[in-house]
Amino acid sequence: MGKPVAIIGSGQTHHGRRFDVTYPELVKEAVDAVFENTGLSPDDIDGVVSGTMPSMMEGVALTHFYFADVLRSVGKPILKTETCGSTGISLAFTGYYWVASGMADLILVVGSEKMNEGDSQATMTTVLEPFYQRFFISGAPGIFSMQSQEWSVRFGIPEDKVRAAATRISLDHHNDAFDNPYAHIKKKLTEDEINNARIITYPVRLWDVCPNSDGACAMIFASEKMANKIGKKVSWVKGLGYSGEEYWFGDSDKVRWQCAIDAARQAYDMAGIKNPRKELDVAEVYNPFTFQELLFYECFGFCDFGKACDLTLQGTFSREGELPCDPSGGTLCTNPIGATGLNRVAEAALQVTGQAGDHQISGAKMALAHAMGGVDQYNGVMIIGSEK
Amino acid sequence: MAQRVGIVEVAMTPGAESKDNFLDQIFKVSKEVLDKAGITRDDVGTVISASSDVFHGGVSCANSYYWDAGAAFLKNGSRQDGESLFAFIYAVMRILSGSYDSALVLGLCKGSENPEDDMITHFFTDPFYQRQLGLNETVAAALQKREYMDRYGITEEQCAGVVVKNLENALRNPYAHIKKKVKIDDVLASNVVMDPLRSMECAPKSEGIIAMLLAKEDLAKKLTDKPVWFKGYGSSIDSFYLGDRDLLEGQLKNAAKRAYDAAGIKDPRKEIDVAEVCEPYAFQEMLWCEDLGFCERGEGGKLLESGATQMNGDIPVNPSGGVLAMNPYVSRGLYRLAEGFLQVRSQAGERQLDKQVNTALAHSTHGFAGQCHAVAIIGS
Amino acid sequence: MEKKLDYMILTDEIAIPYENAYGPTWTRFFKGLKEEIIYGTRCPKCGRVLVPARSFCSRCFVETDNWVEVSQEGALISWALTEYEYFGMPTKPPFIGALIKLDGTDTNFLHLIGGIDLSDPEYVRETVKNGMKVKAVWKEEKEGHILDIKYFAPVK
Amino acid sequence: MKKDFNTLSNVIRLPHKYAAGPTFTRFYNGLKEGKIYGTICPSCKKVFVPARSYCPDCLKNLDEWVEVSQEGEVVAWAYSDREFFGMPGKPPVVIALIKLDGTDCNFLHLVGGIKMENPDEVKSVIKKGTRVRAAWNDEKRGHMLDIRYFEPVS
Repeated sequence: MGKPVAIIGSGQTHHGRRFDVTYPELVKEAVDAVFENTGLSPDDIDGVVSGTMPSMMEGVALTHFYFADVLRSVGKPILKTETCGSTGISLAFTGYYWVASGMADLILVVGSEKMNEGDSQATMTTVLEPFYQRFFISGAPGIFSMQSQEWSVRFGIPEDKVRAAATRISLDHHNDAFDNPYAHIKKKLTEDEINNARIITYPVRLWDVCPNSDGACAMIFASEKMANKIGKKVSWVKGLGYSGEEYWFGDSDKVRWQCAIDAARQAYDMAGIKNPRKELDVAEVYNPFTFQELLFYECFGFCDFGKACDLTLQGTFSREGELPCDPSGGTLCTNPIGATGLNRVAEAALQVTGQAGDHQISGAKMALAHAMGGVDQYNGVMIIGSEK
Repeated sequence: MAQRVGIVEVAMTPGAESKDNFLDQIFKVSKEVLDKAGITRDDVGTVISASSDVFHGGVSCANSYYWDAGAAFLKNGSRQDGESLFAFIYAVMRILSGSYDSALVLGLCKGSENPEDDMITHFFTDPFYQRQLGLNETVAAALQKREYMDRYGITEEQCAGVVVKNLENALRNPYAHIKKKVKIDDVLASNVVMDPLRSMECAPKSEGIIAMLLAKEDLAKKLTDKPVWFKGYGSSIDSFYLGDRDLLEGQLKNAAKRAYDAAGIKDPRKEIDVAEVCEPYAFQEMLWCEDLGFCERGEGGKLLESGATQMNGDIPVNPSGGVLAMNPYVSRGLYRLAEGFLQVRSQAGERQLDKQVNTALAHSTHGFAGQCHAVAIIGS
Repeated sequence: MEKKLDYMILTDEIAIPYENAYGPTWTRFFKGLKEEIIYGTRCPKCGRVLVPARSFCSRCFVETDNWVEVSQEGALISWALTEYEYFGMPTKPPFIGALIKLDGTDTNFLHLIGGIDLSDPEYVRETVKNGMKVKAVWKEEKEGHILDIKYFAPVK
Repeated sequence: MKKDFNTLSNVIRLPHKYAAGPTFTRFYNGLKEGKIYGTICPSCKKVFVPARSYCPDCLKNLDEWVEVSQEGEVVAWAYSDREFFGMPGKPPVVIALIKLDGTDCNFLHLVGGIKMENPDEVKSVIKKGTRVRAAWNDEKRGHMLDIRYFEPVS
């Protein structure tokens, strides 16, 4: 394996409808924050990785041009990573490999999205080619609805139990978001409000769905040498895994979802994790939809297939549970797509260094970060630990 | 010490419009490179592609579209946006990290499905300022050329000379898109697109689907008796607003220095045997040659006139015909690298240089007037 | 609470025209639809029948040039009822997007479920069940388009 | 573009709402009043136009505003007499980089107010260093083209 790679720190913007700043100014907030939080200077940085989701969501293509100045990248090497919804975690991967290859000591990684400047579902429709799939999938909710519907029927989980578990997740995360200073949607909800909310694509209802957020996240990855030199409490990349499937939605099984299973397995193998529910202290699962979070618990081996609803209702994955998931409120409350996966990594790093503030899981030493993308097509998992 | 990274094989499409659909082309090229190397899809470690949504037939998150056509089913992969040399270096990083033994690198751009590049590059602008003034890459290049002529006395004839040289070379390249013998007068008589740029000084819009297989040293040696080794890489990016930059003192010098340092090159003119330079606008080849250290600042025109950059010169530039003969926007960096690879392997057919080629340079640029540059050095 | 801001917002609509090549594979598939035929291709290695027809098997990574006419009936694998509308939506709600395993094929075909009243979600939920048999219903006027099949309707 | 084989027309339409934020809002408001605003970097003291919230060199936040000169000289220019996508107005057009007096970057805008039909004639009037001055539209809406163009100072 490559050289050890440390995470020095992160910077997140406040998320929301950020019509108070231009897109580059939003990115600058995250970049300024990571330098402030780490005490490093842009001059220290060897290279920059930039990324957003589909270029045209905000009407500007190849955004690394637009952001060159605010990324502090002028005169530096740059890479531009873009993998749809999983862009954020793919950015972290790029930062990791750049350092692990020995070609750099300090890499700045920045993900961003200003979704409110565009129309996310209109953009997402263009992810589907115009010959075949575009006509049948109503943006992201359509895909996820089919997936969760197939999942619950396959395992014979009664509809009201699935609804109850999804509601529990929605309730928990919307509460969790109050403790995350960067979160977008902070709302006190009742079970009734969630259960009876407007249908988006049946069975997905309004509070099962993530918002459109504007925000950015910046992180700094470092070689061991540099981490030692900086001498602060850092976290370490312990494992990573990523896998992708066919573009045609009907070609692979989205219930026993191989690319999600594989991504987690690769990361666990590298990190030496045998029993994830025991060995992980916290997981930042990419959960744009409540139902999908349940499915990920199973694909990631947090529990057996068909059991996620039971365990969720028992509180296994709540803040005080055995394996707290998304104590930040997760993607469900904050979703600036190109930054979302990186937010997961940043949150995992905050947890294992004890810097997560009001949503700190006490004593967390090993955390999982995850993101998903494409037409239910690929998953990326990163394991972050407190020790090298 | 980590193992070296070698290029094992390459497969690519010609630049002219194909009747195949995009996915079928991607499958064919990916399959071809694996077949050439004598391996199957199962043997591929990781797949890194380069594409760009706006250059991708109107399909966003383009990597979703071709994930499986590009041999990546249930593989760990990623995508670089806009520049295929980014994908190359990212694949090199993954191998150097020790995580993978081999990597498939893809550069994907089916120009025939896209509107004119100028329409697409117009969307590189910010909506508040430069977009309202109609900026696109051709406008930016025209401004750059004007400054180049004003400051260093570069002539229209010299610019046309680049076109004549490169299109002459392209006649011997089966992959080239534009195949036409032209004279200086033809170029000077071609219609003005954006004064001072004439149409023949501007690159066409081409298809270019290219796959390159990389492997770590021991595997590369097993898969081919002629691996070509990765020696060095550098990239650099400039400020966004055109008016904040000196258009003639860009970032290529920085990028080249990084690549030369990594490859241990002290005197590029002497040590590099062939250079493939990305020149979507003819004058840029001369300007970039200066930045690459083949001559002094302002001497690019004289370098061309000296014949040094001809096929039989001491520093041949663009034996493939370059981007003027074939311009698949996102893929063009990998096409430059592929030509360098074929030259080092003595497999460049009719356009093979007479001399022994040990070290090749591949350059690529994207963005207004060369906002971003990347340089890769490979050798035997 | 969102603060009321006095800053300007610039509105704009972008339209970029692309022309996508059908190539021989889509051309033949859509020609089939014009004739009320749904084509798949069989992988010579794993033997799976892939629909819609395509030129390669992404798993075995070999060419699939064995074209087969597939059944127009199959079983419903999964579905989603779409109730919301957004800018540029190609199919107007309400509609049911669905995965259908056509008899004798090995992938799920993505299309619409129709022929039932979609106005009441509860009724839809009672009526549309995974595993139920559905059958292609064709348009009168066919133009070589994926929607030449109007939808798949439950088989009584 | 007619082709000799089948293609499917695929027009991507996307709506956008771009947030101008305080800086561009103030700059556009300046244009409405016939003023061109820049901002000054507290660190390198450079004057940037259009006004912006950060210095591209030092990345310092910029909040010192200055009304800049409406005169300057041409640095580089490009001429087109054919229509192209995104073109400001109708051809012929001259797009130019202009160094406004007292500023430290080049301002991208148009040059006009001269006979434009014949490129050679344009060349005889517009050169590197030609002095130009902003000419404004009567109706201003807070847009770059409130300045109609920069015209040679006679």
